[in-house]
Amino acid sequence: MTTSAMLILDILMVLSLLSLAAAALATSDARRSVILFMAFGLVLALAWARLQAPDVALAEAAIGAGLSGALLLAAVGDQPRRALTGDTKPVHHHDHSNLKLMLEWTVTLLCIAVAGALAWALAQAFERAPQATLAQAVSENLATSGVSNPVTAVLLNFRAYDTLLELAVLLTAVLGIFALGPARPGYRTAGPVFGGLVRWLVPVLILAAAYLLWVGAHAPGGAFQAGATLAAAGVVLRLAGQRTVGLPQGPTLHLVIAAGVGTFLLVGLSLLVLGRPFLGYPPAWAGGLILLIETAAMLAIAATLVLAFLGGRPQPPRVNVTGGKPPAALISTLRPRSREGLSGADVPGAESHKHFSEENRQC
Amino acid sequence: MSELLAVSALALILSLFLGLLRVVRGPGAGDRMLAMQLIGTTGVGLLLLLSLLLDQTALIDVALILALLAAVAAAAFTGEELETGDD
Amino acid sequence: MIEVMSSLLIVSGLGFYLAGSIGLLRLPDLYSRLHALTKADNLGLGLLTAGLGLYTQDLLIALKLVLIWLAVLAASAASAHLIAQHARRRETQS
Amino acid sequence: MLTAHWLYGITGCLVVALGLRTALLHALLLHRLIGINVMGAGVFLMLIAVAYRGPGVAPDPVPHALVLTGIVVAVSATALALALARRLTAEQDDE
Repeated sequence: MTTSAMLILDILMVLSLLSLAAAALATSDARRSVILFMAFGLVLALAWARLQAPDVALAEAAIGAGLSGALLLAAVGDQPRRALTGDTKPVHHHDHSNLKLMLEWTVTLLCIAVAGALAWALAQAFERAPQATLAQAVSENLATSGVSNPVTAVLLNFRAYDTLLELAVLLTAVLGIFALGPARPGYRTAGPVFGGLVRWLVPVLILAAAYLLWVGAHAPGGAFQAGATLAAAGVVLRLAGQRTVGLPQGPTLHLVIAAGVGTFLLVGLSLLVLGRPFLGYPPAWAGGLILLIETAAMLAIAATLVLAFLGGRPQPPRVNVTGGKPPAALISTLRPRSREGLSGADVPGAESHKHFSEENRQC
Repeated sequence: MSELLAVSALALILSLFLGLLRVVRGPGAGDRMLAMQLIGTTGVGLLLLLSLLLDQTALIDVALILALLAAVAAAAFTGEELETGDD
Repeated sequence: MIEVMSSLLIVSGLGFYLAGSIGLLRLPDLYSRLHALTKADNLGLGLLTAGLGLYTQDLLIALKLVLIWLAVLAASAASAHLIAQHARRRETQS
Repeated sequence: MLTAHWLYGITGCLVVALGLRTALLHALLLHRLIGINVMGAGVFLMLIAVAYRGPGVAPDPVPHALVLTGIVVAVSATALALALARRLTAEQDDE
């Protein structure tokens, strides 16, 4: 009874995943596509839970079902008509319909071939999975790792190199976003209902982030999930019309962004000086060192994701009572700023729009 | 009792599937987002059931995060961005 | 006895869930769907968490379940309002 | 239950194909980005399916860790791509 119920549940879940992916990709309306993608992320989080991957489910619930949707929705709202519809490939021309059809078929066949190859690889993996030596190695060495959650042990001890490099990737992404120009203009000040929501949601999100960071040592959770949850608090503040969303300004912000990689490297190099291998924690210290690194990583990840939502270098809050400037002014300041690269967040002459009580305006 | 939990989980995913139909059908973005709220709450229920069924207490934490982030998604959908040419 | 109670609570919760989903599908427009969703859905989760809390007999887990229910209650009330307001604003504009 | 990992694994393969097709063919940048993200999700499904060992057995934590980092990297890469797209539009509008 239980097993057949689970089988039907699995089939329904797989069907929803496939149909949501197909629906999200089939529509040409950007907003619809994003909402369907968010639904896809939500069902994906349920699938991770079903496949006994609660760590991944936590990250997906925070990112797939929430943050990446917010990111994409902001991009859709950006410039409704032109922004993401501007580039047209030859594929799109009508006079080449024959060529287009041929190309479409070729690509479709290619994709089917890719799916076939992946299925073959999957079969190979399933054949060898039961004698996976890595899983054994993890469970054998878990006692010396300083934590009892095997996923955290892999991320921050056994494969700490990977995580260090991943944090470097995040740092690179945020530097790239910084180099591309100033942040989006921001949001209207929240109305009473939204304000009420923000008033309890933000503290609860921050608490949940702290909880996930702490619990990650012995149960599903950790720096990534905590960082994403903390970032959600920043995103909500931003949506409610706050400009700085609690991020520090200037050099402190740079310090926070680099905190993950920095702490990781510092710990690794100190161990090297003490005669241990790079990031080879002494078992007695491992728990403490992992918590230290995770705390720094959480802050860096949260700052990175919030900055990703801002979509550029945050503007110092400067009062400009005369109201904003025409769009040309904003765009023309894009260029010189980007050449300055990463010389600091306190760029002089940054145009800032301070908006007062925009609540009643229609857009 | 575990049979009841399994059948309940099945009922919930059916309910979720119905909600997904509304997400796919629309017609407006608001309708889709409303349906997203419903499948979010259904997902929370399903995670709670699965946590007992699979004996994984951590899934309760996942349910909490999902519940909180559903509100973030709704806020992201309704937040009115200031356009550059707005003022 | 407790098991029977919790089973009853869980099953009635499921009833509300299904009612909410069917309402979402069958009701004609966004505003009436709002109605079906917010009431049935929250009640559904409430009964479900009550049933599961009784079933686990673990105070800490039961507390967490109550917390989740409260969070969903507050969040879905606010987000339903926001979505309806958003839709209405779009309507009055065009 | 030996079928669950096959079910999700094959779904992963199909999802990769769907995402890849859109990433290659679609005319709009946002859709291509979503296609790439869907493709990533398909790969994650395959990895988690390989890690799954059936009910009551602890799954392999290594693919879980891989997917966890993958999710975070995917979202930050998407953010970078969106920032690039925004800048691109601003440049085009300027001309």
